[in-house]
Amino acid sequence: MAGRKALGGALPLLCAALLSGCGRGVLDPQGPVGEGNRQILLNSLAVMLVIVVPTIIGALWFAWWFRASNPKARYDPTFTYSGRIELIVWSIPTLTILFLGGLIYYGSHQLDPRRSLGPADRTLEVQVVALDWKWLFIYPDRQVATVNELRLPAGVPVRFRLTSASVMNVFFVPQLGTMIYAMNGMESELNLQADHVGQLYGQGAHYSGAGFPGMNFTVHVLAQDDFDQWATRLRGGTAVLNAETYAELAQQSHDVAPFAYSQVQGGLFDAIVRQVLPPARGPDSGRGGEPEIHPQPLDASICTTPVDVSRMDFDFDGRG
Amino acid sequence: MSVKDHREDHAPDMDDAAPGQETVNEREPVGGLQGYVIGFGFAVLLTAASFAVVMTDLVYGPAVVSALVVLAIGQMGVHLVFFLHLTTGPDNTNNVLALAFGIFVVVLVVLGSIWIMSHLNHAMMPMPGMNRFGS
Amino acid sequence: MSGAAGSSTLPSDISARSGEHDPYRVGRHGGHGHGSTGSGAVGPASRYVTVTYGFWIFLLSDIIMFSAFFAGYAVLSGATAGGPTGRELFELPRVAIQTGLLLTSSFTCGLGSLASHRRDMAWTQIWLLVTGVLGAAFLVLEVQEFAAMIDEGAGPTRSAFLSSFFALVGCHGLHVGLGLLWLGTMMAQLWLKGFRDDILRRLHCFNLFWHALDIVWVAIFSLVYLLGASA
Amino acid sequence: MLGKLDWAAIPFEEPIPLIAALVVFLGMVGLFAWVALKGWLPYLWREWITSVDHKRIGVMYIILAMLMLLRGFVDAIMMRTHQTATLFGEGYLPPDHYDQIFSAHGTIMIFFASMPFMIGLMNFVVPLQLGVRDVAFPTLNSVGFWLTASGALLVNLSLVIGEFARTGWLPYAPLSELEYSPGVGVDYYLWAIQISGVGTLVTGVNLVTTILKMRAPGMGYLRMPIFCWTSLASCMLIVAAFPILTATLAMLTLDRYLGFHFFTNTAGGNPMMFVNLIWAWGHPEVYILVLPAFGLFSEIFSTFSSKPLFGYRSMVAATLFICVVSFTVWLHHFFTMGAGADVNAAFGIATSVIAVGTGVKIYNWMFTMYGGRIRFDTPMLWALGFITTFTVGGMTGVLLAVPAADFVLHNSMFLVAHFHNVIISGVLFGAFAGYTFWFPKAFGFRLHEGWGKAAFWFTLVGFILVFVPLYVVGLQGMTRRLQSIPVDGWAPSLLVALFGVAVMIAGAACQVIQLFVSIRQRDSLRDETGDPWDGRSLEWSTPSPPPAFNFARLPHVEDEEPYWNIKQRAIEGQPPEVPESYQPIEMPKNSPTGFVSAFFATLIGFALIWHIWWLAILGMIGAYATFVVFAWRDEAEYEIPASEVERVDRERLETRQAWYKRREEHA
Ligand code: HEA
Ligand code: HEA
Ligand code: CUA
Ligand SMILES: [Cu+2]
Repeated sequence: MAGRKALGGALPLLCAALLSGCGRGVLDPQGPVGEGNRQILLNSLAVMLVIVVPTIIGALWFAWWFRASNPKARYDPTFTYSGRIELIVWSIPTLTILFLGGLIYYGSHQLDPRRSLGPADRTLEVQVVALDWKWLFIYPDRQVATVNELRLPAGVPVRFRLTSASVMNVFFVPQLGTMIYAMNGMESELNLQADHVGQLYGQGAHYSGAGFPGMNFTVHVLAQDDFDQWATRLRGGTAVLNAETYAELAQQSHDVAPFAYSQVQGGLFDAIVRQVLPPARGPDSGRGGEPEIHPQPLDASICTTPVDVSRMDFDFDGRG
Repeated sequence: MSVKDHREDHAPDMDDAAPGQETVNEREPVGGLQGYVIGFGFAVLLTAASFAVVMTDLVYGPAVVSALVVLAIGQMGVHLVFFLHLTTGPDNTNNVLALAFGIFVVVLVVLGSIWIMSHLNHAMMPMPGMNRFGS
Repeated sequence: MSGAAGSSTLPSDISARSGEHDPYRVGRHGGHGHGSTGSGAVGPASRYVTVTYGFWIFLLSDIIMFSAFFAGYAVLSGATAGGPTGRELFELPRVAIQTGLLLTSSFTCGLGSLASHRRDMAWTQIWLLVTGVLGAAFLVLEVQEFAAMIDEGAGPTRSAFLSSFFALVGCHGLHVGLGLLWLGTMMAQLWLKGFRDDILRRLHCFNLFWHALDIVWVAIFSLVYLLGASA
Repeated sequence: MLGKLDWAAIPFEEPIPLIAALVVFLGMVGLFAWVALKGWLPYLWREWITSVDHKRIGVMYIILAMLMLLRGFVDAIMMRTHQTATLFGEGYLPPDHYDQIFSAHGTIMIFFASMPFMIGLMNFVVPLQLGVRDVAFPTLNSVGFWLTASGALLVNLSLVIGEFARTGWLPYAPLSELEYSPGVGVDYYLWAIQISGVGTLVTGVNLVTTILKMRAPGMGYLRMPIFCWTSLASCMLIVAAFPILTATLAMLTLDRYLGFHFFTNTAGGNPMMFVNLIWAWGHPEVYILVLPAFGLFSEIFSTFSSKPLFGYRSMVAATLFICVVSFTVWLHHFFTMGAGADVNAAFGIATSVIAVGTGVKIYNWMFTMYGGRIRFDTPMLWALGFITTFTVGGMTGVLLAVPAADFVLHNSMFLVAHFHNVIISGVLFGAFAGYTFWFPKAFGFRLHEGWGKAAFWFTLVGFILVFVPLYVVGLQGMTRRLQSIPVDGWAPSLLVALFGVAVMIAGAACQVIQLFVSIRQRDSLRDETGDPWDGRSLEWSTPSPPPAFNFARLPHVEDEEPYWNIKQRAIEGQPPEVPESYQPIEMPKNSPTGFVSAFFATLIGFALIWHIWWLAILGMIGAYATFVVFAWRDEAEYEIPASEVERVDRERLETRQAWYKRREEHA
């Protein structure tokens, strides 16, 4: 009984929580991908609620009506099988799942992260590196980079190429929709678009170690002009991201405040993906002492393309 | 016989063969020594065939894989039938069912992993020709 | 063999003595075993069937474990990281000898089981010994192969391909090794205690184990060595 | 000499776990001293530790599970309070510690609370329901239990000596590789899970064999109680899935100990392979947990509705359907890794197909109640709480199975809410329902109803209050495993959840109080008939607690509900036949094998974690010696004389007769 009263008290609070939440999450998308996600989510939910709600009510009602103390309920212990009921009971969920199957099939094709959202020449490429414990965003066209802060032009399709310097992580801006894993030595692709100018919350969505909760960033969605201006202004600065500064950046650090690089060595991202720049190291020791074996450092000769890391531009025979 | 294990003392299980139990069904054509000899013969032949497929040029190159897979499956079958005495008789149903479930899981795990991983690798491995994950 | 109580071949005579003391048989309906296995009409199965069936289930799970290692190998076999490939490393003659050894040991293991059915202590021990020696020879060859590869710098730490190769083949080798330990223990026990029911059951389980290892080896030599050497 | 072990291994700078562990340790020493002073040690050794009786082992499994449940709950309370505290400041758990807590919570709850609880119930009930005297391999059963306990011991030891994994309950590579987790935390995880995994596998083999090969005469497959069916399915999944876990963790171990490159970033290793393999086990695992619960809820719905289970064959089919299909869905845990649209769609559809089998079960339970005469004792309350809330959790599961929706929900608190929603209502409620339902069978007296009902209501309400807000905050974009909260907008939900945890604490307290109260009032709660709930299957035909041999003679089974029909006939004035003579019964002898092998397993595990190689070798020699000693023994069984069997059975028949008389007069 005490429980029921508590429930009554909590409901308004819950509603309040829900309402205040609409402002930021995946139910308030700011781009076409997120809208697609939301629509599919709500459609599936609605279809299922249609059978789940009656099921719950039915279960409670049966239990209540057939209580032992109800003289009106007819006790019929021989009612243990009915071909008709079995047929219905197998077919209702089956039909629902058939419909959901359609949603699943088309949804996963339409919203495939690798599907581009516009013509290639109108698409902005952003390279994303998950580091311990911050995000690096490289804008290859502009040769600039930011840390823990992402700037995007509104209404422009963006093609993210993602990798990680060390452990796995997931790149996720809830209001833009679809997230994707970023992994060392690999490159994943994600196409998103932000429709309106504003600020969005972005984060790492896969636990990556002690500094993980600090791996969030603000997405500044700017008008195209503002974006261009920002990039041009940034080019005037002095901070350079090259193999050496990258090695420094890749050291573990917590709660890094946003900052930017005015110049980025060409091909840096590919060098990370191809492990020309070796994976970032983890901690030297943990409780229980230092490791007795060390994974072999990557032998440069393993690569079929020798690369001179000190040169300004990484040079690859054709991007993979 | 010093151990007291009276659970042994009972009439035979008519409908139940232990896995690998020999001479369960007296009408079974091969059993005992004969069965082992025949099985051994088959196994040697199939093994030899597998090695021959690889060490000679008799089989069209790209088809070597399928030849090997077929020969391996055949040989496993030989082992199951002649060494492990697995039959389809009713007394063996339970043993065969268990095996079928096992094979089902093995196939799912191996083929499923290959399918999933080939897609993941294809999607994410950079640099064709530079092998991190094969050519 | 139905009803052939007292016939001289085993396992019928493991299970063919009169049933007065058996607790699980109390109250059993005569023997009207209609239907197929385990329909349950006749009550709990004999100890012999129960034990070997349990072991059979264990073997299946062991094979599933191997399948995970196979999956690992299948996925990583191309990841040579610039190191040597299977084609460069695998020596088919050695593999052929290993296969011959293991296959023959499976055969002699079967002969041992036939001898035990005859309650023939000498031949049972001889065949088990031969099985063990063949198995040990197999292991020696495998250890030699591993040692040679590690010497050449093609050890398991060289590349993911080699890691998965060593783990898969090594896991099989480990099973063979444990099988030998088991075999030795059992031979000693058989020698000292004679053809006791529980020992006969274990002997039978060992047979299953050894044949199953042979089956796993078939997959290894075909899909790892032969395929690797031909690819 | 001591490998990596030195004083630095003890976390002096982290007082919370140290003090907690110290208290637990002192408590254990105190308990041990008390038991020793009372002179109960020989009794414990003889009757419990070396016991191979499936009922005793089942009870010990459940005691272990309850202790671990409390440990896991304490972790959960710390997580929820700390997370909420970070809304206002730093919180009280530094990342190193917080990250160990969620990893330990998940690991303990899954492997050392839920698994032992379910396995304990199966162990206790299945042979009784099958009408036989023990499981197929009694000594192995004891080994299985003690190995599980050994794993639990190692996990808890990590509190004080060293650290636990900081990788989540599934140690995704490369975070779990030596490069990124150089401490011993992951090693504790690996060896604890491997050791207890062997125990679980052994139990799975044991129960599959028991169910398929050892049933009372006449009990054909389609006469098996449904709980036996779901146990069979669950154990088949154990047998088929746990080896994959063993192999996967072995690969990670090779990486960490010998420098292999399965899942490393370098030298061609592929971390995605770890994710793939671990979920090939991990998904079946959740059905391993929930299938036995489905079975026992079926028994409860039918018993408390005084009706046979509706659509028994359909239920059997649905169980096997879930069992098989659960092996084809594992990719749904990594839709967002990028395998592409076709793979995602295939696995998404396969996943949602499981909803069909589960839905069939839900509807059959509903129609079991339809036309029934329902009694609302505590087990039935848990069952009703289950059927309503599980449906919601299942529905959100299907939502996650839609790849396009999972793209925004993966790793979010929505996911956390989903799986607690199904696990708590399915597995935890199932565990509590089974515990209340079969407690009188195990101990001869019932649990106190009032406290039980209070526990139910508090737990149910608290559960809703904790996890509904987590769904909400998940939709707001909050991700899991956050040691601090970066977004203020999430605060309201988290505060509600905190309040919910307080309600859940009240529920757990009621549960503990219930146990104490029931023990004190055991005389008035005594179950004299052995059949406190008017049951239907064979376990209720034995006295409570059942004698070591369960059945004086194995029952003849003629239909699906053997005991119910005996009762009906008896009430109609047709008394069950009384055997004229009894025969001596042979039962398996006690054996310390399980305890001793677990002792060596713990030694080996500890030695490997700390790289104390000589100790590991010593442990292995000990384990081999144990095996040989066990194999060498000449006497495997002892005999219970016919007179004793007769005495026990006559007593049982008399109380039954009296009860039938009373019923007859009522009717
Ligand atoms: C069986 C599984 C199980 C169970 C029962 C629970 C139960 C609970 N869990 Fe757990 N949880 C997991 C499995 C489980 N969890 C897993 C796998 C994870 C993921 C870990 C990871 O991230 O890697 C997780 C993670 C997880 C998180 C971390 C979320 C994040 O990532 O941020 C949180 C946070 O609040 C949480 C909370 C809770 C709470 C409040 C309960 C409560 O419902 C607990 C209630 C408990 C009780 C009510 C039991 C009380 C005990 C008794 C009644 C004993 C009776 C004893 C006697 C009678 C003597 N869980
Ligand atoms: C006991 C445990 C349990 C159970 C029973 C389930 C049941 C289900 N789970 Fe859950 N799941 C977990 C435990 C469980 N899960 C855990 C622990 C995780 C996370 C682990 C981690 O990441 O740490 C997880 C994660 C998880 C994911 C991964 C999400 C992600 O990581 O992004 C998915 C995705 O598909 C999923 C789906 C499902 C589905 C479809 C079911 C279905 O079986 C549900 C079926 C039931 C119903 C649908 C309700 C009843 C049906 C009807 C009333 C019929 C009509 C209804 C319909 C037709 C819809 N689960
Ligand atoms: Cu790797 Cu170039
Ligand atoms: Cu799953």
